[in-house]
Amino acid sequence: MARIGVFVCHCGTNISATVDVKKVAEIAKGFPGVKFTTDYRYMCSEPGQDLIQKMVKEHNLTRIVVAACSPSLHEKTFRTCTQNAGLNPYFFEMANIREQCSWVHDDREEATLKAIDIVKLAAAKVGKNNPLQTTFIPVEKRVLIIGGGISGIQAAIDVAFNGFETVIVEREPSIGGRMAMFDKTFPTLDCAACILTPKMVEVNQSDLIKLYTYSEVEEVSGYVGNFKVKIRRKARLVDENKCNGCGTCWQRCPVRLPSEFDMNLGKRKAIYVPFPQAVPNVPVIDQEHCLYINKKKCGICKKVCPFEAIDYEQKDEVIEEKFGAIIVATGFTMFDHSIYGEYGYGKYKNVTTGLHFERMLNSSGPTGGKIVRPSDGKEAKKVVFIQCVGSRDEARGMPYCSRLCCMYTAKQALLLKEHNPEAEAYVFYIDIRAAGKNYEEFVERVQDEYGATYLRGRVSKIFQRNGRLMVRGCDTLSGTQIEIDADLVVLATALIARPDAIKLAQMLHIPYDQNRLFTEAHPKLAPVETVTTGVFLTGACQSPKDIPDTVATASAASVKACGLLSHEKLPIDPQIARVDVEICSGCLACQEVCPFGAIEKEEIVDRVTQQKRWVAKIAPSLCNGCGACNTACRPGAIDLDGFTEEQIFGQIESLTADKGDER
Amino acid sequence: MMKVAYYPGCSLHSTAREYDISFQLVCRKLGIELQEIPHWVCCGSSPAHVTSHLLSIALPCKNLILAEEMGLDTVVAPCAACFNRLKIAKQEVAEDSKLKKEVEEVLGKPSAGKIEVKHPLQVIIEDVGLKKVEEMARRKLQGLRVASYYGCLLVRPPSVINFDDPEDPQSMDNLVSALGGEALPWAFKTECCGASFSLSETDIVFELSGEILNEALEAGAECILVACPLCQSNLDLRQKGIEKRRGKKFNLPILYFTELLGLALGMSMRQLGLSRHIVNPSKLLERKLAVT
Amino acid sequence: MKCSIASDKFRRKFAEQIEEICGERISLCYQCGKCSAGCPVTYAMDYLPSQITRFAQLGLTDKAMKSSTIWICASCQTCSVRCPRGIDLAKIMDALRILAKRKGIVPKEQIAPLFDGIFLGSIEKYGRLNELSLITKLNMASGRPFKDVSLLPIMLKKGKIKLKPQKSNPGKEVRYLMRKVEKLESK
Amino acid sequence: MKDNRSIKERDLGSKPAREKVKIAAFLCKWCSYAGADLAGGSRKKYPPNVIVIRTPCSARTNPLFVWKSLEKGLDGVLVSGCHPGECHYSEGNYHTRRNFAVFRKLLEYIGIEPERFHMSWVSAAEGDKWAEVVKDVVKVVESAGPNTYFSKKKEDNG
Ligand SMILES: Cc1cc2nc3c(=O)[nH]c(=O)nc-3n(C[C@H](O)[C@H](O)[C@H](O)COP(=O)(O)OP(=O)(O)OC[C@H]3O[C@@H](n4cnc5c(N)ncnc54)[C@H](O)[C@@H]3O)c2cc1C
Ligand SMILES: Cc1cc2nc3c(=O)[nH]c(=O)nc-3n(C[C@H](O)[C@H](O)[C@H](O)COP(=O)(O)OP(=O)(O)OC[C@H]3O[C@@H](n4cnc5c(N)ncnc54)[C@H](O)[C@@H]3O)c2cc1C
Ligand code: SF4
Ligand code: SF4
Ligand code: SF4
Ligand code: SF4
Ligand code: SF4
Ligand code: SF4
Ligand code: SF4
Ligand code: SF4
Repeated sequence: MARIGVFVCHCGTNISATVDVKKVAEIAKGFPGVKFTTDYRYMCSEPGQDLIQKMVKEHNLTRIVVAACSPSLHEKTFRTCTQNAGLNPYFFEMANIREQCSWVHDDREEATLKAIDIVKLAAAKVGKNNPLQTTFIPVEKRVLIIGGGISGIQAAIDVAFNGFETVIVEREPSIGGRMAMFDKTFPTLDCAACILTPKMVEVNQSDLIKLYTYSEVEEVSGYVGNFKVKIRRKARLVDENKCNGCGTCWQRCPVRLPSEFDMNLGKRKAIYVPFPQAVPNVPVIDQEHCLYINKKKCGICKKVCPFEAIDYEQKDEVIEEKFGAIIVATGFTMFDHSIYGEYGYGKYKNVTTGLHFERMLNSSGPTGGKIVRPSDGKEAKKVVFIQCVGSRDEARGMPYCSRLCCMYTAKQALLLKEHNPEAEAYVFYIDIRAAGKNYEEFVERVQDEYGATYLRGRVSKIFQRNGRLMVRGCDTLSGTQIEIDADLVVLATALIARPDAIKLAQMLHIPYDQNRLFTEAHPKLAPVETVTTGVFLTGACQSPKDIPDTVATASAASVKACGLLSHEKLPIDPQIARVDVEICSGCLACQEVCPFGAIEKEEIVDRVTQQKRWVAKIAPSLCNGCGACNTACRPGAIDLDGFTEEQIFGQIESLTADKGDER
Repeated sequence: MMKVAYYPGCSLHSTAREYDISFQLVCRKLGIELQEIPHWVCCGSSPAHVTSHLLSIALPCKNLILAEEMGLDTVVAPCAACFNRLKIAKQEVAEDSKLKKEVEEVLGKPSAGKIEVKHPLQVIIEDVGLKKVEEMARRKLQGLRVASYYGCLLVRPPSVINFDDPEDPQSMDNLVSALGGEALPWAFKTECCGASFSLSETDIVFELSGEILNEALEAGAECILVACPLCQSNLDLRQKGIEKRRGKKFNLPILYFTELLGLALGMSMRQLGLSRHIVNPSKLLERKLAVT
Repeated sequence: MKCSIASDKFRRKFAEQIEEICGERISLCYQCGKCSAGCPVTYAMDYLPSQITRFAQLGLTDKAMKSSTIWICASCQTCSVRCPRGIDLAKIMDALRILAKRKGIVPKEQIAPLFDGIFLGSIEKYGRLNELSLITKLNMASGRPFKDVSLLPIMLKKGKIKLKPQKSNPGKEVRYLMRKVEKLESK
Repeated sequence: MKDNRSIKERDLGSKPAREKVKIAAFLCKWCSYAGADLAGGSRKKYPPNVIVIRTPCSARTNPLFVWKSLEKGLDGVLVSGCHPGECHYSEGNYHTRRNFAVFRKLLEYIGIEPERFHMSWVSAAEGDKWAEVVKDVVKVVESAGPNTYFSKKKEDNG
């Protein structure tokens, strides 16, 4: 039989002013199992904690109840104290008579009665606590980074700097992400390649960073410290070890295709590197369009390669590796504006997006840095930029503001003027959101120094007349409707989650919001963590971010990951579910509801029948102790330590124990 | 044989007789029996909805009840404005129980809920099908360059109408293509023609309809195809005035899609009442289709 | 001219009135101006459609109801189908017209409300529209007796206008119906 | 009238025992419990009739707990968790909603007043809302009066 001690705290007058603490202590003496009660001014103070330890010895107490503040404040304190008193730290319960009693009630008598009930609940529960041991698991000292954009690259460099090994898995043939497509970047206008390329090279040369490009994560199992990850390395048909990137092959390949990297404004070959500074500088063969693969013709690349690097027989390869932590850096994609009939359903060639414009600005891009009309290649002199396309549009787009399109539009208007001072730039905006360091100043410069014309209003219609685009907008500031005939329209389309975001989230057991953006553990205080311990977020996969924000979160995520890896072993909370295999019927209803995939089936030999049968098995390191399985299990085979059925039923009964009295 | 209730609306009995005539002829040919709703009343059009919301719902509802009392499950309304008002009334009553109660109080009858409201275009595209139309056609439109003009009320609001696209509708264009004509892509298919301002704010009609005629001409149209008597009247009746104000000749016949369909099905201009148009289409049609 | 903004309570009441009539919430509008950008008749309006919602939001009810905008609006719904907040502005225009008529602040120079009245008068009488009487009455009432007269001969010739009104029997029923609507609404 | 307090407890006060309902509330520790803490931190006042039982997640709250509470004579039960889509365990509260949708029907079926069972979604940031929820729930349960469903049954049977 448990011997319970109850310690009622005054918290100065925070509790004692409203709750008669002495009365509470007195009445608690009569609760089942309670052998000692007292009240004290400040339980969490050193003398208060000493008091507990002393009384445990003096009265042979085996369980402790502290009636004081919220467990979120001091549960940990008193667990440690309980442990120091020589008891199992889980032989302790807290009765919250401050936040949920003395602070919210005025009537002293009512508050005291309620406090008594609260202590009664805790006493009823603590007697049935199981001794729990914190367990430790070893840590695999490697980090997986999914996505090789600027966020993945920065994270890899930071993790490597801390001395840990990392692997970048990038879906495309080269790392670099969106940033590699740009010419210059706001607000400082440094050339994107100049600041990105050195980082890409650093990644390539680091001994601690392994690059799996043209690869994808296929399956993730395990848990923090011990993730097991299956990675598909798609067949490049080019041997990475032999190729030295001389380019002979793609110069000679006869197949010309639109280049995705160039937003279809330029061409690539069937064997190609997406852009000249690609890392690794090894081409891939586009199997869908290669003549040899499809018709067994051609085969030129193999013939001309001086290093015999071409291997048409290469197959996809799936490898499995172990990691201690995972950083998700999969970035974003662009909203498809072709849903807007009023903007021509994507039919007008000269209605382009910000990314098209970036490629045109780029001097190594498809137009050699000239701003042209895609319809006829003629120089575009009058350019209309439209902001917020697909953003801030609850009706048909995304409800949120994409955060950086105001800035990249300003940048593009500026660069247009720099490329061609004769050109005219018109920007339709609703609000200018330029809250970063030097951002407002930048936008001002674009208007003042570069003479871009800003018009406040959303555009309602774009249509074609005599080969020119007619843009029908409005300037609400002057109260006039405005029609502009333009050579080129550039839509600042919303940044949105990638189409496969949900698949990845499910693989990693991380939540996502209604916009399919990955959700951080806490928006302010844990912005790069997820609720799945060991999985971190960086960059635009979490919300639209510009490069400064992306790099900052990359460094933050790598600090968090390295922090985990710096431990030899990690503790796990023992308040988790456990299965009684005697009772388990093997229905696996529990498996269906577990949000963490912590339940697997296991074959056992039945004790009675000696037959083999299936039962549920819980992986302690994956279980987060939510208790969903517990509720789902009909035979009652699962229980949750710290919140067992017996404890909760006991609590309920304690609340009504004296009910018979009045009859 | 398909049997539907017919709600002609005020215009088809007056300014748009030829729409009435051609629609009825085409239906007969395609095996659709039209039964005019006995004692139907005006739908209230825009004067009702800018005066009293309840009235603007009650008037169409009255007609829906009359149609349902005929024991038919579909009512067809060729005027886009009537079609729009009937559909809106049906939906609003279905979604708003308070309104429904009020309407029933006014009408002294339970409101109709089952009957489906369709526009003739919908009947041709969805019920008859372009394939059948194509098979039955006896004349090809021989590359006649047609700008299809839908107006605003036929496809808006999409949540209520639920037919074709609100910005770039295609049903008439598909019909034209199926009949061998050239359906011109252009951007003013659903721009407003001035609609109900024909008599009150005629200047607005001159301006808006003028833009539409101009855009159609620029797109290379030889004629404009319409599916609404208000559109037709604004573009046809006011065309001379627009020409004068703009100092530009359009000479664009404004045809109902039922007329063009009738011609393709082998009917004559006289049968279809084409002489009633202000901008005379006979020269164009004689030249292009060799019809009389 | 300086305007003082109406009190919070007043504004809320006005917004509720509009919502009551047409089910639309003016507070949703964030003044992006897309409605005004696409409206085909802004050139003839004194204020942009988006300015009308702004007046309504600020409780500047007179400014909204006395504007020519609400009478010039052609109910084409271009604004409604494109609004990023899903606001059916055409319906709000209706609501403002209804409120203005109720309050009796219809500007004299506006012909559209005259037209509405005569139109409804016609269907009250005949159950259906009589175009000829509509045209003549409107011309008289708006002081433009000879407007469109030149079109009459050709319209008669082409059978576009009938001299005799088309009459449907339930003309009486429409009268009865309109009376009931009036009674219900005055409650 | 029935009073849910023990004799010993009632001795405490001089006030006459008045009709008072007692309600058990099952709160998930991440959201609603933290929301209730916040209500305390900001000194929001609400009636004392609700006694909180802390759970890891609303999904842990087995409908049987509610059943037991009512059977044992508590006058009302409240289950509260994170808002849909914000569950700490990503989807626990969806299970909760599903479980209790069925359970509510069952209560109705056997004739327990629907006023006795409540669900709410209160986030860690919604201290005010927690206070409001308690006020509302207490009011509604009070309208149903003391829970005599099971005690009557017992009397009927013996
Ligand atoms: C038009 C435009 C102009 C811009 N201009 C500027 C500017 O001037 N200054 C500025 O600061 N910011 C600018 N930005 C913002 C900038 O693009 C982003 O801040 C940055 O690209 C975010 O980097 P990221 O690594 O998070 O995402 P990304 O760049 O999208 O990189 C993600 C990478 O992950 C890979 N990936 C995705 N899914 C998977 C998967 N499942 N498995 C493996 N790999 C995957 C992708 O292939 C990609 O390489 C601009 C954005 C746009 C759209
Ligand atoms: C009115 C207002 C409301 C806000 N509301 C929100 C909100 O709702 N949500 C939100 O996310 N953000 C909010 N913020 C922003 C928030 O305050 C900041 O993000 C945050 O405080 C920044 O934290 P910090 O540690 O960088 O700086 P600080 O909070 O300023 O802390 C800096 C500390 O350094 C100490 N210090 C300074 N110099 C020295 C020195 N030389 N030696 C030793 N110590 C030094 C200071 O005493 C201080 O304690 C708000 C800001 C304001 C002004
Ligand atoms: S234990 Fe909690 S209630 Fe007691 S003194 Fe410390 S903070 Fe206050
Ligand atoms: S495959 Fe061969 S030819 Fe092509 S780049 Fe590599 S080494 Fe050069
Ligand atoms: S074999 Fe394929 S990739 Fe190689 S050169 Fe020919 S078409 Fe190009
Ligand atoms: S950042 Fe600017 S352009 Fe982009 S959605 Fe926000 S307000 Fe619109
Ligand atoms: S739900 Fe219960 S009985 Fe079914 S498999 Fe899980 S633990 Fe076993
Ligand atoms: S307690 Fe929650 S996390 Fe643990 S096994 Fe059960 S359902 Fe999964
Ligand atoms: S389009 Fe909609 S949100 Fe924008 S100003 Fe007009 S009514 Fe307001
Ligand atoms: S409905 Fe009225 S306000 Fe809206 S676009 Fe048409 S005319 Fe303009």
